[in-house]
Amino acid sequence: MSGESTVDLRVPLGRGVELPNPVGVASGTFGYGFEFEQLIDIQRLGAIYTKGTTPQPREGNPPPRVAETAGGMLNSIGLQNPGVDHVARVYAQSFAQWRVPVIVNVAAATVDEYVHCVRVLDTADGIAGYELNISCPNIAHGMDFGLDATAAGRLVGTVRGATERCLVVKLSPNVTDIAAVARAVEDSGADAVSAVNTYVGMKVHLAMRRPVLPNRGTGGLSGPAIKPLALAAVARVRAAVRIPVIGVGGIATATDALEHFVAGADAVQVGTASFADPRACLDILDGITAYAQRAGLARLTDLRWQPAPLPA
Amino acid sequence: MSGESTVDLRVPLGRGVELPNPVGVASGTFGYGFEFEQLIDIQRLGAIYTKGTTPQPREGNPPPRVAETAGGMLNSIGLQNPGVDHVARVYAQSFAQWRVPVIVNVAAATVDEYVHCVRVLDTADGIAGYELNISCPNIAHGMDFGLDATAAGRLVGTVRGATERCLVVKLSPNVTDIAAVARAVEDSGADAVSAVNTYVGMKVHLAMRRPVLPNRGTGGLSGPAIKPLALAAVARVRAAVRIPVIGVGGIATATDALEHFVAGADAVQVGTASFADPRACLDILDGITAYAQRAGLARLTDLRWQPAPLPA
Amino acid sequence: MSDLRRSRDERGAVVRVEELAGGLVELTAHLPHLAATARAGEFAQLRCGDGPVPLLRRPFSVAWVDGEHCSFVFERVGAGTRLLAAMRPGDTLGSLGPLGAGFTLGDGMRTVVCVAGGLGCAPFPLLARQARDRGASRVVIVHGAATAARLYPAERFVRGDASGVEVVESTDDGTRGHHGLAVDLIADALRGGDVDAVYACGPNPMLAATAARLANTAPAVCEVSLEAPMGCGFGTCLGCALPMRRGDSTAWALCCREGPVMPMQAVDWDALRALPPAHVA
Amino acid sequence: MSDLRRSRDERGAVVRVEELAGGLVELTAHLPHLAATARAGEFAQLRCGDGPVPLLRRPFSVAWVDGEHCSFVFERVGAGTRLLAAMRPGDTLGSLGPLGAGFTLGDGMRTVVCVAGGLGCAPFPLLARQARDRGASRVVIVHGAATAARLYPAERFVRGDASGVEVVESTDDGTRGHHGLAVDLIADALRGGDVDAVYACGPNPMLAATAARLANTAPAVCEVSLEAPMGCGFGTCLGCALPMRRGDSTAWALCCREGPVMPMQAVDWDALRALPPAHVA
Ligand SMILES: Cc1cc2nc3c(=O)[nH]c(=O)nc-3n(C[C@H](O)[C@H](O)[C@H](O)COP(=O)(O)OP(=O)(O)OC[C@H]3O[C@@H](n4cnc5c(N)ncnc54)[C@H](O)[C@@H]3O)c2cc1C
Ligand SMILES: Cc1cc2nc3c(=O)[nH]c(=O)nc-3n(C[C@H](O)[C@H](O)[C@H](O)COP(=O)(O)OP(=O)(O)OC[C@H]3O[C@@H](n4cnc5c(N)ncnc54)[C@H](O)[C@@H]3O)c2cc1C
Ligand SMILES: Cc1cc2nc3c(=O)[nH]c(=O)nc-3n(C[C@H](O)[C@H](O)[C@H](O)COP(=O)(O)O)c2cc1C
Ligand SMILES: Cc1cc2nc3c(=O)[nH]c(=O)nc-3n(C[C@H](O)[C@H](O)[C@H](O)COP(=O)(O)O)c2cc1C
Ligand code: FES
Ligand code: FES
Repeated sequence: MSGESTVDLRVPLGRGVELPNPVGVASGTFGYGFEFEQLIDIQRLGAIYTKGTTPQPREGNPPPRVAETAGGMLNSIGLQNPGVDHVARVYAQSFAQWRVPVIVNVAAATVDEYVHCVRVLDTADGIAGYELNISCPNIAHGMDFGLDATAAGRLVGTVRGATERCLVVKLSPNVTDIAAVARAVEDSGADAVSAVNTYVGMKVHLAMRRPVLPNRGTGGLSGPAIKPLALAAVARVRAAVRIPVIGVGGIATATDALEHFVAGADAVQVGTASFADPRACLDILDGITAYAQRAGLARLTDLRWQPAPLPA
Repeated sequence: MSGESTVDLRVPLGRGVELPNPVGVASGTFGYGFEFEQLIDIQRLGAIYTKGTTPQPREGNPPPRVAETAGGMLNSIGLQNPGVDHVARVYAQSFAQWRVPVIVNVAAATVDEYVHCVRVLDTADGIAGYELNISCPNIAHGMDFGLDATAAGRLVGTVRGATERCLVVKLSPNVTDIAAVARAVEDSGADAVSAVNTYVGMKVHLAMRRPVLPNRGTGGLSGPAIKPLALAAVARVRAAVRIPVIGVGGIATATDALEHFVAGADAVQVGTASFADPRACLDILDGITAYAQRAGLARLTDLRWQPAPLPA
Repeated sequence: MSDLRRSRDERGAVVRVEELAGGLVELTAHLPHLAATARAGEFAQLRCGDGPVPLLRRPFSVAWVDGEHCSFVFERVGAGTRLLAAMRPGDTLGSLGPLGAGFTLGDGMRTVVCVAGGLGCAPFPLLARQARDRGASRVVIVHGAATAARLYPAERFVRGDASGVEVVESTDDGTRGHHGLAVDLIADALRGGDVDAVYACGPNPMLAATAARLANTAPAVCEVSLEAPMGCGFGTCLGCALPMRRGDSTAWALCCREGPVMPMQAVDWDALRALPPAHVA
Repeated sequence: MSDLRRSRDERGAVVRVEELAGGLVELTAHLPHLAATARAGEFAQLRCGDGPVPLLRRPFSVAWVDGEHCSFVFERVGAGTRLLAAMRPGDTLGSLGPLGAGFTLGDGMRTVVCVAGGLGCAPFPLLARQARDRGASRVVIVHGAATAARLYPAERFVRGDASGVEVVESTDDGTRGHHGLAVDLIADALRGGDVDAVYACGPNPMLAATAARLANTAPAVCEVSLEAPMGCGFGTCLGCALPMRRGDSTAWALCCREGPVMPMQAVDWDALRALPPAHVA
């Protein structure tokens, strides 16, 4: 209960990458940091996970691309991004000046494309690691790897052979057995997993008698509505792997973040909450630090729930 | 735009069962109708899907059994019910007096147990059909069949051989490919499918550093939060089968119900909404009827979205 | 088992929101059906806000009835109670009630003793009234709270007509009345020997202690009002299970239909104490 | 591209909520930063309620600035606008702004013409003021609505100082002004030949028609303010794509950063018209 800070916020993520604190910002909700840099002190963050970056530049999907639901939002951005070359050549120069670790979220359609992206990015400084996005619901084949443990394992194994940098794998929750995918990517050399990406959802435009979002009519659901689903997924993944688990989904307050630690997270990402409140990530960092100090925690992972072993 | 009713609300469900209208009430949110009978005119409903009924009486799970989340609720009731014998012997006598069709939701752990339940219930009058619950997240083995298309198909095939009554299969959304399960049960003789049951979720009790709900800490998420997920699931199932699809998930208003019709439903079930507003199901019936009349619809399924065929 | 035919979903105007000391709030609304039918210990499911958050109604004891108006007493513990406390006169309150089984009030009772811990005060203004209406000559209300400011004002227990009602107070910190727990005062209240009923409402540890004190020397009627998180409030969701004794094991009873008022000796106190607190911070 | 360093997340007290005719609402709050920095056509992301529903902020043009106060004009179309309209003086309004690229106001402009359809009136009170501050001698506001009651009151366009501002009205049903569309009045407004800019805001079909009328005889500056559903409002979510012409094809521009004000001839009007309306009933 003393005012002295005894909590150790650092998160070793693997391959020599150590996050200064566990509060990162989720891919696709923070761009490449350049807008937020003008709004808040991004250097205080634990990590920036960039927008999903693809081999070629992408224009993204036709509008509308976002739609609100009860306690959540759907997005179908379609991975609009400037492509891996631009990120390596231009953006990474800024990353190299920053104190905050930047982890580039990489999305692609084939194993070769993932390898290509990582190779290009490996040539640039200022990149702490990669988050392999095998779980994007908004492009064709975006989830192919994320829905199949065997394919995911093969992909990660190959990418592991191509880079020495830290590899985080972003898991899709749209599966029967997220634990199996997590185990497969751990076995193939992933340094950490992040859970979860968005859930496939639909909003209907009644007057038009069709979905609001274009193409297949679906988008990815995020926000407070999915927090209970994400917490269940994190707990399940936690029980399946030994590598760090980065909890993502519905985190808008310090309490939400702490709940992810109870469920089993080693670090967290703040996503949708940054839209309505650009300072949310920093407030969460301050909030969990204060909580840890009040509670006399040595590490935030001390909060972790240890479920009793289940009868088989 | 005339005041005259031209809309045909009836829903042929198969095996001679015709629902008088498409608005039913979801299993586990309406008991066996006896409480609501004291509160509203249940005879106006399209159908009552009863609480999940098991071979033996069940006491249910230890408390707490319900927990609220943003726009949703988690439940872990654990299928508390008086058992199939009591339902067949006692409750069915009331059902037989009612105008509203009663469809008994049946839950069990093995194929033999499902067959047993159906055989016992077949001896009673007043039961229009069965909803096979292969998707309960709150008991051991509750979802085993719902998560595996092959197992689901086999189960439904066997039950189909045991009863002449209408068979609805309640699908689990906690799967990679809900369409595959839907196709499997259609191929095995299901007359209709209902989509969806609850999503596996967790609420955390931060002060106690554990989940709120007992046992594995998880429960089933329902309510407005899941509407976008349910709509996406209904659209996906609709595209996969020809039998009627009963839309369930997050329906609290007539607009919500109409959205399920756009996504592909032939009928709907009102679940969690009945808790905060016992009249919700009747208000929804009145609301969609008025809407259909205003819009000059011959059938509610005229609202259905026909997605353009996707490039393979 | 409560009779749902007595319940009605009604909407009425808020007429008063009173901020009492210590964070207590008393909300009064025009709810004629509830006012005409509620019995002490029964509750209403109140709609808090009109969005999907909070999704479910919240259960509150009917604290007082005055003509066509009903009052509820609560404090801000979460989103629902904060929304209720923020209501202003003229706003519309939705109430489904009365619900549940209230306290057993027999005819011709002599003295009845109420044990009220903290917000467990809520059902007792109405009980004090209705017990006397049924002929009870004396109502002793033993009311404890953490500190003086958090005591429900004694005059609110006895409004209308104070005759025959005694309020005995205790505070954990000794800032008013007995310095200690409300249960300490029970023995005194029972002295005299004409006590026909003990009714208790408050935190589970207090209720368990009350039950323990009364284990041997219990009057005919000994009842506690319990809480459980509720999905519906009317017996359908099966969400509000409470642990009751059945022989040597535990059986579940529905707080909203068999309760919230239960015979003290029927409760499985050990199992109840093991439950997490309903309120999740 | 807008400069986010100018934007601030501030919270201020609501001072006035005015119910105008025809369902229009004007909300005024103490937002000193926004008041000091907003340029006509820029917008603020307003927090509606404080629960998770609505989850996202809502974009509103800054309609007027008076000292440290800003006003917004809107109608109740959904949950967010209903919550805003229900605010009372003293409540706290959260605003992130100014955001986006506003209208281009050059120095030494002579006449500027504003075409305002329905709630497209919102940016023009501030524009009329700022254009004259920048030296424009004449501001003609062509304002159309479905019916007289839904016209934004002409005096609100010219508040502070009416000199040099003319409001010309039209209604679809002929209940006031020209019986027909606002676009019918553009040709008249352009007569005289000293028009340096046309600014338009309103429903997409009206904007498309305005662009078509001006295709040949356009003044130097011809701009429209467009709408798109927004996730963030500051260029991060990439949610607010608008279709712009790029050669023969369509490219996406961000409404919140490259817009909401766009050069009329840069917009891909066919693609825009094909989009579903942003408001989902
Ligand atoms: C029969 C009954 C009568 C009650 N009467 C009163 C009363 O007269 N005065 C009073 O102050 N309180 C009373 N309570 C408790 C009251 O219902 C809770 O304080 C209230 O639900 C909290 O809602 P919230 O949204 O503010 O809190 P939150 O903690 O945010 O609510 C989250 C969820 O937990 C549930 N919950 C939280 N606390 C409790 C609790 N103590 N009991 C049951 N569920 C809870 C809520 O209903 C909700 O579903 C009663 C409870 C029951 C069961
Ligand atoms: C740059 C900009 C400036 C605007 N200025 C004004 C103004 O000054 N006055 C005014 O009345 N309206 C203005 N709008 C439209 C206004 O933002 C919407 O009316 C409002 O968001 C509706 O919110 P709701 O919750 O009431 O409606 P709902 O339909 O329930 O909102 C659901 C979702 O759709 C979005 N949405 C709904 N309608 C629109 C719309 N027309 N444009 C963009 N998103 C929409 C909402 O933001 C929300 O995310 C502006 C829009 C933009 C993009
Ligand atoms: C607008 C938007 C765009 C997103 N883009 C990406 C992306 O490019 N790559 C990715 O891995 N996840 C992406 N996500 C998913 C988020 O990183 C995160 O996993 C998800 O939103 C759940 O967290 P939240 O509930 O905190 O938002 C995106 C989410 C949103 C809302
Ligand atoms: C308290 C509760 C109990 C439920 N019990 C059952 C059940 O016994 N069998 C079943 O198939 N579904 C059960 N369900 C799931 C509902 O029937 C429905 O599929 C789900 O709640 C989604 O619909 P909703 O969002 O409208 O509630 C239950 C849901 C709730 C909330
Ligand atoms: S609260 Fe639903 S059964 Fe008691
Ligand atoms: S609204 Fe997010 S980028 Fe424009």
